[in-house]
Amino acid sequence: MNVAVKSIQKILLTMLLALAIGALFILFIGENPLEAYGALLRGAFNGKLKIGTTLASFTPLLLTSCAFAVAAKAGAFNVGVEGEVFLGGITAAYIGINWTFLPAPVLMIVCFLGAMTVAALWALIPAVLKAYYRVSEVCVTILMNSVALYITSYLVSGPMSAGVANAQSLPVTVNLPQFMKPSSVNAGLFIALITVVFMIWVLNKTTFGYKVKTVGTNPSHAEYVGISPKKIFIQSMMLSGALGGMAGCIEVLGVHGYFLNNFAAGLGSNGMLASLIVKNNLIFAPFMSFFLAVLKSGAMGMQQSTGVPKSIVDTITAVFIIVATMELLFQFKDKKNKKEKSK
Amino acid sequence: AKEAGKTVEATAGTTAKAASENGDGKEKTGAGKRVCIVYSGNLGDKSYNDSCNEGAKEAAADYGVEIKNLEGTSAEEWEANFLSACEDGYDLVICSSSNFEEYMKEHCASYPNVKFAIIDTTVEGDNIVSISFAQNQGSFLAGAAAAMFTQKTDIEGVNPDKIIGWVGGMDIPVLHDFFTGYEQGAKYIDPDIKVLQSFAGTWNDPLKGKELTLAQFDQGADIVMNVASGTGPGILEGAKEAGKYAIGVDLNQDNDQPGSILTSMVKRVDTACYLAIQSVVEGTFKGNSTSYLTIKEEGVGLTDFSVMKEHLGDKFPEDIVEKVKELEEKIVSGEIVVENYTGFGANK
Amino acid sequence: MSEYVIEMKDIVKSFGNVHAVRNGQFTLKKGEIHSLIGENGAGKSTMMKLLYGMYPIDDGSIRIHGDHIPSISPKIAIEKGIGMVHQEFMLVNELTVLENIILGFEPRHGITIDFDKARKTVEQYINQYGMDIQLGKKINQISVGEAQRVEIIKTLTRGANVIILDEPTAVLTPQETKQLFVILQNLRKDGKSLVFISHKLNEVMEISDRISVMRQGNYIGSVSKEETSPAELAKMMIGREVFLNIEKTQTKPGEKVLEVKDVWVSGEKEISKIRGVSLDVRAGEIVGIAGIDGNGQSELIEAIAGLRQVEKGSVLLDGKELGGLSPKQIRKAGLSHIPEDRNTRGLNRSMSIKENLIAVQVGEAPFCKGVVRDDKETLEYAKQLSEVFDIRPRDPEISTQSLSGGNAQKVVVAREVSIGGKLLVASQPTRGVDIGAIESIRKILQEVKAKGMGVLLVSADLEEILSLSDRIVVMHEGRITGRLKAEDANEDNLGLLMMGGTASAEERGSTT
Amino acid sequence: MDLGKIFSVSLIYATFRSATPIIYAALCAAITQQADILNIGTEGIMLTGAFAAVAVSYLTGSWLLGVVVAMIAGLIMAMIMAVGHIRYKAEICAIGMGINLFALAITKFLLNSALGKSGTFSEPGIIAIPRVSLPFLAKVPFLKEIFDNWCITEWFVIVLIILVWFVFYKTVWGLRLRAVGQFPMAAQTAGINVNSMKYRAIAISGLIGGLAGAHLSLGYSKMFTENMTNARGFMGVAAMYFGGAHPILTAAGCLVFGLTDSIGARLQAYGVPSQLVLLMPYVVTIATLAVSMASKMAREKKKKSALAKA
Ligand SMILES: Nc1ncnc2c1ncn2[C@@H]1O[C@H](COP(=O)(O)OP(=O)(O)OP(=O)(O)O)[C@@H](O)[C@H]1O
Ligand SMILES: Nc1ncnc2c1ncn2[C@@H]1O[C@H](COP(=O)(O)OP(=O)(O)OP(=O)(O)O)[C@@H](O)[C@H]1O
Ligand SMILES: [Mg+2]
Ligand SMILES: [Mg+2]
Repeated sequence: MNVAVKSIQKILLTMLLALAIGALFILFIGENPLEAYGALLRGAFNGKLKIGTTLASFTPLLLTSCAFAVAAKAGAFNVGVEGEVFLGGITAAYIGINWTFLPAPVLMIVCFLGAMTVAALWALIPAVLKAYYRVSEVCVTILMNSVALYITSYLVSGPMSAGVANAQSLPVTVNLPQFMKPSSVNAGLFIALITVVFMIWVLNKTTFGYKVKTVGTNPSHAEYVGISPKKIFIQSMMLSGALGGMAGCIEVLGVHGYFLNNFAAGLGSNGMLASLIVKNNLIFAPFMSFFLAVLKSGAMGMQQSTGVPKSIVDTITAVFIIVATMELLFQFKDKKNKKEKSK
Repeated sequence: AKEAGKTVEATAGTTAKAASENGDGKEKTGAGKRVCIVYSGNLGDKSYNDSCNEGAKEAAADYGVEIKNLEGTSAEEWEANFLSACEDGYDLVICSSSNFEEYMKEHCASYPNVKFAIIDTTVEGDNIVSISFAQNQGSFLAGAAAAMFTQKTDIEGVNPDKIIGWVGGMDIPVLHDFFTGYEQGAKYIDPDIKVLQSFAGTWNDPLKGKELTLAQFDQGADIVMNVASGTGPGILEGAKEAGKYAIGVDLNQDNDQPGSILTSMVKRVDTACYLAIQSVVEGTFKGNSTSYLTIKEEGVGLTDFSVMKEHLGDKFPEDIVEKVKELEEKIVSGEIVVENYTGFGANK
Repeated sequence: MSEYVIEMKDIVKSFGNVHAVRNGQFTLKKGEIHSLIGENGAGKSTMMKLLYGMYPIDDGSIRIHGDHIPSISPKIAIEKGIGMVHQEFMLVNELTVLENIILGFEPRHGITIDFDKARKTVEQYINQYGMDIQLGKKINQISVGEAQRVEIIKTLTRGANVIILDEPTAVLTPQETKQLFVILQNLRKDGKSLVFISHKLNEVMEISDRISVMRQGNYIGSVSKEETSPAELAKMMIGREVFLNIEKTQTKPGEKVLEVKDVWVSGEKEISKIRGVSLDVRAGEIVGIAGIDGNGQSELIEAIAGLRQVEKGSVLLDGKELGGLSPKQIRKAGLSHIPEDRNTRGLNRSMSIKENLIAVQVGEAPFCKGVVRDDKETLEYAKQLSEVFDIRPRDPEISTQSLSGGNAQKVVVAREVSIGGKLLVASQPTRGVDIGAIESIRKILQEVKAKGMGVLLVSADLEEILSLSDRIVVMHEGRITGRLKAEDANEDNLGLLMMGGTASAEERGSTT
Repeated sequence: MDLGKIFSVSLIYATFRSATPIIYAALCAAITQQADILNIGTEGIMLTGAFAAVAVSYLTGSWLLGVVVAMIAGLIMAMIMAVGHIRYKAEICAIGMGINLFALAITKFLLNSALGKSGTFSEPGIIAIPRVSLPFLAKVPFLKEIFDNWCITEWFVIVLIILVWFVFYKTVWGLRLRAVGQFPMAAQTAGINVNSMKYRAIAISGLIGGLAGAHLSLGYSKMFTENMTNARGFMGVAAMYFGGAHPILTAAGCLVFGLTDSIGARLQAYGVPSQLVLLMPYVVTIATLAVSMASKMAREKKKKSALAKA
């Protein structure tokens, strides 16, 4: 059977199953599942604000899922995307606030470059430890996320504090234009989309992509044909970091307009989730990110407009995700095919 | 730089208690009014957010207004919830914490028909009322009480060291406003008192709070003030477990670990919330007004020590209660000026 | 009771679109050694894996001792007395030899392992068959030959009376093969039935009672040893005559392309550390390194290729010092390298033939424009190489995952000899490859030499060393124990040197 | 700064106390890791256990029952993961993260609906895991101070570390488990059912994860709070990597973290910016790991060197 039809079928059946399990929960607390699901859809898509909100939460996920996948292609399990988002964000904020001697368009570009550079350097640490000392990058990146959080938290409640009730920085002087107001979706969406398309192109069409794939699938072979696994591993971790940093920069310049303490909580892990569900396939990852963004804003919508408590909404979201991870419907099809063949 | 001499609303003088007395016997004038409260966290922290929710519930009971609570744990959710509340035609949107400050500045003007209230900070706007608290004053009393208590060596668990503790949640400016008052209060009683300060770095890890509290006890403190929202229950439990003492915050937490909590520094978030709803129901809502609830307005203060009194019996040091009363008066009269952390205070 | 211990009838097995076995027939009599031969990818391993229950069969029937077994798993197979020594050793590196042997059948002491009892049982078998095995070592510390014996002991301790050996000799030296054959003969004497898979027809002729031939998943026929000859078997296997003894082309050696001067290299094991080795290779000659596997040959090759650090001494390629150069720079300097392990080093099994063929030229013209890869050029080039080197199937787009051993090896060889370097290092170039492929790979090595490349050949197969090399050096425990001209070498004197025996003073290499 | 007050005897217990939940979590992760399964779901399993323990202890008044039910709850969560991963081919880390989200939501939901509370549940009716002092230690002056009044689950974690070590390296099951993790094909050819081993590993991991949760809510504290694990499960995974899934090295990693954490808790009082103190345990753990790996590599390199005297 056609692969595309098959995957669509899989997705639809997965959704149905998840919806059915979710419905049980909703019935259990005595609400109407249809109404709740209606609210979920409305929450994600009804009107400019909701669509905008969905797109706004889609934007960073696009980049963080891509960041995770890029590292995974080289064989790294980069849990540290979240920390990279934080550091990218704080750098963008620092530059955006202080380097006002630059003309706005240049400043904007410098913000991006700075954010990506700092985040890439941050990712360099676990990469080097792994490549040269075989220190597990999973361990180091989990720990480094907390470090990144505390560093940024220190900066915005200390040296970079805006002096208001919250731990946040002064506003940046350049902003990515927002559209679909009042939601905070902004030009970052397009930057992210273009970046992801570019990354797909890089990994599939360029020499670098070939090298990454080689290192990720067989480092020993890579070394033998003259591709340095260490170098490529480090480069893709840094690339991954840069993508995370870019997400942070977009959040600061596009969404908040300043650095807000702990703003990236969950952005890294959700991106990682999106990427993992599709087994780090860069082409599917954006769709999964979108699905997660829809779930997220739909869940908020459900809370906003029905009596379904947030815990139920979150439970249903989790069930959706668990079901989505399973490839069972694929398997089901394969088995059936085989049976038909052997007959 | 804000202009000085801003009006401190007199209406704030009414406390929630007084207000609810007024409310009694009234018909539900607020029926049909819809109020949305957006939280920067979840309900159930037994502290700040719950206090706010309590005020809302009281108002709902008194006026029959419809309340919608929107919880959110990330900045993204806060903004989305806030905007959704703006759009969904509520009469009043209450932003429960300073986390909403920027969103209000950005969006409130676009919704001239919606009334907004923000608690714990000040935002200007024709359709906004702001209510904040002199947490430094309340903390001053708590610090004074703690400083006296730590020297009552006849009470079990109290050591002769002149050391008291303070554990906060996240290290953010508003918490430093608490600490400033707390330290000042302690030193006022005895300049030799040493105040230990720790931050858990999180609002919702009671175990971390407990660990920090136990560490402060190890270092000689015997009473620790909790300013940590969801991290707080751990602080209180730590006191109980170590056989030492704690001071609660926001809500009256004296009964959470009875016998281990000297008093609670109550911050009447419930009053603030109640007042905001009341003003909308009664039509007294006046945009661009700021209320700064101090001891005078009973916006902050200590609980009446009754739980502790019951627990300690004869050993209960009555002088603390008296001293606290005295200090209260001195603060109200202006004899004692409690310092603020930069960026806080009535004229902020 | 049937006369056969094993009967496999009308077996069919496919993996996706690959029809590994179309019409498989196999029978095994009690107490016989039955060889199964065929080209790479003929389906030999698959047949035996099916018997061992590693995958379910699509169709056909399997009888063991006359009983029809409807569905079989390794556990059932083991219970029925079947043991299998797999082509790739099924040994867990991080565990000790003893732990590997008892895995799955551990003698117990409550919930703990009764290591004493285990050791006793295993030692009993070791003594019975006179094998040399150190039970306490970890797998990554023992030689391939020893690992092979561990695998055999493993089947014996589990009470196997049918033992399948899938290409057991591919990695062994002649001496080790001889030892193995003694063991196999002993096993047969004890009434065990053996299945022997090999690509070496002389071995097959030496050891078997009966021989079955497969081709492209089909059963071709069975013959008894007395009634056949290597030539006939080869013909049955590939349908034509094969000539393995290639006429050596005589060329005049030119300049030194490789000089290894007193090189010291770290090793995985004590005996594989290279301690002061010197040798050189001239353009237009083949220098063979003979030696028992694991005596430092791999380390030496890796050091030359820049994959392992040279701790002392120097390596010059075409006069250029290689010390401190990266593998890529060394390749640029003129190195071609056929590695001993095609599966992890030589190929990237998750990529296509096409991609593997240009693996060392990624990022070089004409396979890319700027940073972008040029798919068209790559495909053109790959098609051409597939044609020249007879890589089957002929479609360069398919994954190397499903290639048979011989064709996989041809991909490596094709890539390495087509980049036109100055020196070709060929490590075990025909290991585990069928005779058709052996023939063509050996021919290619001769051609390469004729074109003026220097070739450094490492092989555990003495016959290969003798038939290809112009000069031979022998390695033992990381040192060179002898240097011989091809004319002076024979299996006997080489074998002696390989075991560490001393050669006469003139033959011995000086280290400076 | 008063060093005596920081490095006091109580620091030892504090270190151990704050490391214990992470040790439990790390053991939970180590068991599946030996079968080559990365248990990212540790966090969720633990959280479920924490909730179940408190709920059952409160409702029945028995801490033991609470612990048992917590372990069963952990088991259930783990089995969802196992079936999803083995039977339905879910990416193990993806479904693990799904489990974490699910645990977070479902415990909150049950807290609201079954116990009628939100946020924190800390009723006096919760019966905590008892604390005991070992009588023979009570006589030794220095040890007495350290080992005074430990929670049963704190004692037990020591037993568990040794037990897990024993199971991994001394038992039949452990041998098979490691074989499955290191070379599944070899295990299969040895007649071992690889999938059933994986199921069992995940199941046991679930039991330990549940116990980890029970310790958190009934031993370390006496309450349940939403998300009370607060990334301790992830820390456990990190510690498991720190020790290469070896129970003793893993526990050592946890103790390094616990020690710096406890020193930090004492240092904060001296006006060091809180964030800098809070990030210290993470940095120290990374540094320790990096140094130990680097020296291990140096040793290996020396061992392999041809220049070394044999
Ligand atoms: N697990 C598998 N998945 C896909 N294809 C397979 C698998 N196992 C074997 N094949 C394919 O089946 C065919 C037969 O393989 P098999 O291993 O039986 O050959 P063989 O006769 O043992 O060859 P060799 O002499 O190289 O060992 C080959 O084309 C091989 O690529
Ligand atoms: N599980 C599998 N999935 C896909 N392909 C497989 C699988 N197992 C084996 N193959 C492929 O089938 C082929 C035959 O397998 P086999 O183990 O007999 O190796 P081979 O062809 O004899 O190669 P070699 O002689 O180099 O070991 C190999 O090319 C191998 O890559
Ligand atoms: Mg084979
Ligand atoms: Mg083969």
